[in-house]
Amino acid sequence: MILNRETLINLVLAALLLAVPLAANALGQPFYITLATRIAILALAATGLNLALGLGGLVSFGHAAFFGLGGYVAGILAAHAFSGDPLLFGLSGTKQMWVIWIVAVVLSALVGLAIGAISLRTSGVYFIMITLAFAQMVYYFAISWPPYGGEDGLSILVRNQFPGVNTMRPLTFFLICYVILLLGVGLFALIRASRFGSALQAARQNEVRVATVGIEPYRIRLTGFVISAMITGLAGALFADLNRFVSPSMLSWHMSGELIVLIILGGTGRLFGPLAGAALYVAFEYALGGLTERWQFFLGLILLAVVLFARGGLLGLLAGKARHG
Amino acid sequence: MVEPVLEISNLVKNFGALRATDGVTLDLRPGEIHALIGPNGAGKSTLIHQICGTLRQDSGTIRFAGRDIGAQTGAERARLGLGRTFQVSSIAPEFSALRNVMLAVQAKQGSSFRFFKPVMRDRGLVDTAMTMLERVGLTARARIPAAELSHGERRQLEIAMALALRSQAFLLDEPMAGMGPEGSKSLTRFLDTLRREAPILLVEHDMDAVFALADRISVLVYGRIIATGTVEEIRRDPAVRAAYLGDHA
Amino acid sequence: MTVALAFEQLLNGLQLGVMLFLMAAGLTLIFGVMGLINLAHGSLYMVGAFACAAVAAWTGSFWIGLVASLVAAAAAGAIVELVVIRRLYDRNHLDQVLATFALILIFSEGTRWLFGSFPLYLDIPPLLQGALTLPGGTEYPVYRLAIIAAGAVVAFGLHMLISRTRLGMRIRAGESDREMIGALGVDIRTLYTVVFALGAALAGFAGAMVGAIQSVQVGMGEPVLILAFVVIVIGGIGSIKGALLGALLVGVTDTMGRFLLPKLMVLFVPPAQAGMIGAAAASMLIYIVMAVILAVKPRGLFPAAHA
Amino acid sequence: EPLKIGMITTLSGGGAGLGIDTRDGFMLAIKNSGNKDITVVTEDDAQKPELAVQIADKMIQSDQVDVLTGIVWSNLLMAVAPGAVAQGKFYVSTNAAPAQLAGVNCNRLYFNAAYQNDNLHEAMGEYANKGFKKMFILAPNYPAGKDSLTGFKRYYKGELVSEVYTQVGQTDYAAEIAQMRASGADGIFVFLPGGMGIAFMKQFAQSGVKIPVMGPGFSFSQDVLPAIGDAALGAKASGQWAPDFDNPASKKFLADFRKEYNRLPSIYAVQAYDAAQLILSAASRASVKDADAFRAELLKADIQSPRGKFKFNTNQHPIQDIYLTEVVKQDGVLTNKTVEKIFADHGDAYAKDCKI
Amino acid sequence: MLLDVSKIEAFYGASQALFGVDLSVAEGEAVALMGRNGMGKTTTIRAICNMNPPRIGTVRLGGMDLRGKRPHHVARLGIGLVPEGRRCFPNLTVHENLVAAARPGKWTLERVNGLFPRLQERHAQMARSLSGGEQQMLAIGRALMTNPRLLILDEATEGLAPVVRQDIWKAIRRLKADGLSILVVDKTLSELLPVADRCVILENGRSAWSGKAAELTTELQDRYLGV
Ligand SMILES: Nc1ncnc2c1ncn2[C@@H]1O[C@H](COP(=O)(O)OP(=O)(O)OP(=O)(O)O)[C@@H](O)[C@H]1O
Ligand SMILES: Nc1ncnc2c1ncn2[C@@H]1O[C@H](COP(=O)(O)OP(=O)(O)OP(=O)(O)O)[C@@H](O)[C@H]1O
Ligand SMILES: [Mg+2]
Ligand SMILES: [Mg+2]
Repeated sequence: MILNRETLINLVLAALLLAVPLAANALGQPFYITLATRIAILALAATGLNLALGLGGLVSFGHAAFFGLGGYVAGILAAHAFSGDPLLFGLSGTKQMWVIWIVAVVLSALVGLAIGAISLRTSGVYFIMITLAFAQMVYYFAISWPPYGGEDGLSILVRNQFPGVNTMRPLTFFLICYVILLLGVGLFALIRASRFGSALQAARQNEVRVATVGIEPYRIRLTGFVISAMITGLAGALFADLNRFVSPSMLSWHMSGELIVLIILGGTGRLFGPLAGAALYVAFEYALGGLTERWQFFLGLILLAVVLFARGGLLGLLAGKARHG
Repeated sequence: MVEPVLEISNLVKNFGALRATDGVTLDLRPGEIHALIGPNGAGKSTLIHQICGTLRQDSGTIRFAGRDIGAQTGAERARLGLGRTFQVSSIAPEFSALRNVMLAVQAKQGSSFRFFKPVMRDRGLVDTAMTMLERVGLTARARIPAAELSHGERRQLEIAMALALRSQAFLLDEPMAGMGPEGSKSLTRFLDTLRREAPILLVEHDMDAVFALADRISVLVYGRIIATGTVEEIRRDPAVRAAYLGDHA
Repeated sequence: MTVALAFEQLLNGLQLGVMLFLMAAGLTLIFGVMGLINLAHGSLYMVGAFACAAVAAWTGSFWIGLVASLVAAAAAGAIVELVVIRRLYDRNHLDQVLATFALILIFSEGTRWLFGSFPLYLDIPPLLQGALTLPGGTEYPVYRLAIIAAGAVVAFGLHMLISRTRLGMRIRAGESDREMIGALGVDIRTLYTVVFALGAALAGFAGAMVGAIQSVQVGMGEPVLILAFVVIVIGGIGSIKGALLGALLVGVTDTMGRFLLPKLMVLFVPPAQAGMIGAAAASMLIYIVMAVILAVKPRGLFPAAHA
Repeated sequence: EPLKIGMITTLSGGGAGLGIDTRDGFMLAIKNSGNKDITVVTEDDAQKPELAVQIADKMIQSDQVDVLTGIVWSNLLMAVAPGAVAQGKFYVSTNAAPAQLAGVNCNRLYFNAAYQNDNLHEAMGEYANKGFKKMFILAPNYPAGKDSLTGFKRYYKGELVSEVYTQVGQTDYAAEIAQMRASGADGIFVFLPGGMGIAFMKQFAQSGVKIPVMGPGFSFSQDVLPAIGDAALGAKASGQWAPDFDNPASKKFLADFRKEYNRLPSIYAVQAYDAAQLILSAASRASVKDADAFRAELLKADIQSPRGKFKFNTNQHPIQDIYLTEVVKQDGVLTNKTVEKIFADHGDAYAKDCKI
Repeated sequence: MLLDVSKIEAFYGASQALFGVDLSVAEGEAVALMGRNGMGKTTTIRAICNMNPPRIGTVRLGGMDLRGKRPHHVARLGIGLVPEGRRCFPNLTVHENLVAAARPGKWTLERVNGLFPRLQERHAQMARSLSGGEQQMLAIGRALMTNPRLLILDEATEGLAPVVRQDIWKAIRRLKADGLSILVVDKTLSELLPVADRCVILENGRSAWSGKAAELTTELQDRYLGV
């Protein structure tokens, strides 16, 4: 296969994301590992959303619900494991990441199924708003529900464990996140090229056409939405472990908005769009935040410049228009 | 008499006070091209929409391939073998012509819930789609995004998609519209061969094509069929001349 | 609980509804009719409030401040349209999301840069101070009645503008096919700048009016943004009537929810928790209502005939 | 001996006023000390917990700070403090003081220089016992709001006619005000921080309801008073400090602050000023590298606080006097006047749970 | 010459669609623009209206160079466009579609309604729900309401019933007799040729032939149009 430009850029991005923490580790600058981990996790969350939004055209303004759900799964299971109090049905909490991941993914799928089943009756802006409505319900619930900290959130005192490694080491945890990100992106790539992906993308472009060839757009979209929720939920669990803390702000509409922004910034529907977007956003947030207290002003200007002058986001700028074979 | 493939009886559709189809009864027999003509706004497209399930009829029945499909969704009817084209082309604009057709092929071949195998590496899918494009003469344009196709080419693409569904019946809503004289002629020839595959309900204002192709013609005026008959009968029918043909005959 | 109190709460709900409509009015124009996703609506609202507060403090007159709020917001709107939005009409909706998200950051920090980090003082004008005794004996603040009046006037004016004037037709036509309306000889570019500025001015007007009874501070536009979208979407995009009714529904639901749900919860849980649980339910209520409405009527309560 | 302090506070968005007063009060003390060994790095958390965590990580791992401080909000503090102390850093809180960190989850490296969240509400509860038979109490529906009403109820002995929780970020209070009017209460206690309080007070003033309003000090502090305007006149509040305090430290602080920043300081500035004084005093006598020694010096609280008396409880939270203040207008400027002392040497209810 | 197009070249993004088109329409003249599918007829029209401004070459209307003028300006100079695919405003009623961009002149609502009584019957209906033919009538009526000097019809009879087409051709003849200049694209030669004074044929984005309608022999038709 010939390397086209986008593939090349993608490889460079993936390599960079790996190289920076390795270098930081060697130089004894663990903070940059943390930063890279954050990028990887946000990119994973956005990759999930990208499946719904980029491929399916389902602009979910409520993906923070899944992100936060994943986060709370990690937080709550860990808290119960710590305190020893049993959870529902006498089950106990756990500090094993992989168990947490499975629970987060399954719960996200279920919640995604419920939200999607109702939301997908609407379309366009109505869809944006109904997904927002669901996320807001979860948000307000979390804020005012005392057992798990309400607005104060929930601390995970010690990062959850993964068999055979020490997750408290920043580099180890980064590598876990990095591998999961690559798996997520790989899944995205497979799905995009598959029959299901074709149908999903076609449903975005022309719903009537899809129905006319005999494919139910609703089912395709619902499936896409659920898969998307699962990936974002998993990212949420990782995010909680990164911060060792989970709070309703993971569920807020700002978070949903930020995920959307990451995608557009990187390039909607592009394989590595979320990663490019997350890297750019986090890097600017970090760099500007250190420079000036007016950093949000300049962040705004930069985002604006990207929309106005880089059509199709960062990848659009670097790799040109997306092709659909 | 052979069993009709498609049988519509007493189909009624109201838009508020407007009765767009007013008790239409019509059938489509194997191997035939049944033309449906009528003035603008007579309800032809509305009728097609109801048959395909894009619109739900208020009353009346639609039988297709021996069963009542009046309650099924559009997608289900398509899977049963109703292939259609739209009066205004309806395609997935970002996909290439090829992937548009592949979408139809994959729908025909079975489930769209396959998540891992890349479609472009699926020879069966690609080759079948290419065959369809070849049949409508779009081979050279296969890799062009559908948005960049000219008007006429999009119409051909739609037909290729209907073909790919291996439909039991074709419902074509003004396929000639926007085709140049040459295009119309070749499409006419093409439809003439297509009828061997499945019967066609043809809505068309291009009378040259209709007269050349139709086995039977029904004339819809204000939501009602006012006449059904052979080309000659219809050409001679004074009511049809007044309502529709004018001095074209 | 007395009947009089329940009645007063209903009135409060309606009043909140009209206030929400006023806050959503500019967005109805920009988003509902022009079809532009403008996340910076809340920022324009904030600009109006700040302009009013600053000018009122400087001149001592709320009314001059109010005029200033219109001018400042309209100017901000026009600049935003000319510099940013204009380039995005033929783009994906998502680009509008990103651009206007960026504008929120710029506006918020820009405002803080200009006015500092502390909330500003803005009081209602002496003319509208005090309370009025309504039939039935309830006292009701005059200013709130003034907001109701302003909301009603804006609703009526917008409705006429959109559905009865050629300008309205052209805006709607531009929404569905900008190129075509241009090809028919309408200078849609300038028209859209003007309409955007008008929408911005309405946002600014609401900011000044409502700001006088709230806190004039950076970030004040954010809750407004979400509520305004909720209101418009519940009502049905593109319809002024829908937006108004949507706003009233949200206002009454929210007020009555806040008022009644804690009382209702007492029946099920100990009173100490009833307040909290009731309040939690109340804060979720409008979103629940919205989700139910959209699930049943996917295009809102009153889908605009022309949307 | 060099000492590096990381200040994470809110410098942008709606809550920026609090963060700016925090920073300014803190830096004033640093500047006054003339201590050149101390460096302070400041960053904006934009009031987002995740961002605060990121900055804390950066300050600890990259900037190698020794002490963290500055967070205004409880939920951000809960995100940052446990992790920071787990990594062996001191945290000195300038404001936020959630119950958890005062009680079971207290930590040797965590100090609070402000108060415990409940303190001011407790004081109002105590004050309300005198002359208010029926109280209407109200707070937003989130942990700080619940703590507030819990604190109030801990001391208030009269009848509660109503206990209302509002939505976080609510801007319209017509419904609640109507309930107040109808409740028959003779006093109202509200805890509505920031913009919520401003909106409430303005709307309350217009409603024509004449029941006296009281609240915790920061509801009528200098950052919000100008925005509320005359609607705040007469409101009673509780505080550990008011600008009219008649002690040399307070006078100096007030004069220095006004000279430096040309405005009146709020309570946040005082708290941060004291936090800085505490760190300075400890740093002048012990090395921060020797955590035990540094901690011991901090615990001595050997500073001249504008608040007057100030010492640490066993849970490393303040024991201090709490006063009743009233909003008055002086020379055309709204400010708080001290009325009386409510509590002397007041600690908090959670210290007993703290096992250090 | 009312309209004078010389050597224009136009692009869609990077891909060139016109490679040098020459065309002119005199005052009161009806010119047919012809060519197979995809040869550039629509693109030429878009270029004239500056909806897709030519990168090279000039377009003059009544002697005025249209370079750099925005489409609405071009329209106000007197071009009325009936675009390919109708493009009625779906969210406006029939009546609103007609009056939204109307400019004063001979053509009034009454006259248009007289020309297409069907539109009068449907005046309060949303254009989205009109039948295809009704939309076509609406698009023509809408262009006429701007009272143009030059009417451009891109496949204006597509999808119309024979009786209506005859009406429309009749109307076009009448418009021409009124002195209106017309540039028309249509595929039905039998109807087009009697109306057209001159024909211009495009092939692969170039003007390949132009001349009097009568000179368009069957060989030429076969060569360029595939009839
Ligand atoms: N959704 C709708 N609401 C109201 N009226 C409608 C709707 N859809 C169609 N109509 C009306 O129903 C009538 C029939 O429309 P239809 O599109 O079926 O006509 P048609 O026979 O296909 O005409 P044409 O040949 O011009 O395409 C028209 O008068 C049209 O205006
Ligand atoms: N939006 C577009 N983007 C890219 N290429 C385009 C676009 N529209 C048209 N083209 C190309 O430009 C060429 C000329 O197209 P045009 O639409 O002008 O042809 P036409 O003569 O009007 O054809 P028809 O008779 O089918 O309408 C075609 O090759 C077409 O593929
Ligand atoms: Mg039709
Ligand atoms: Mg064309």
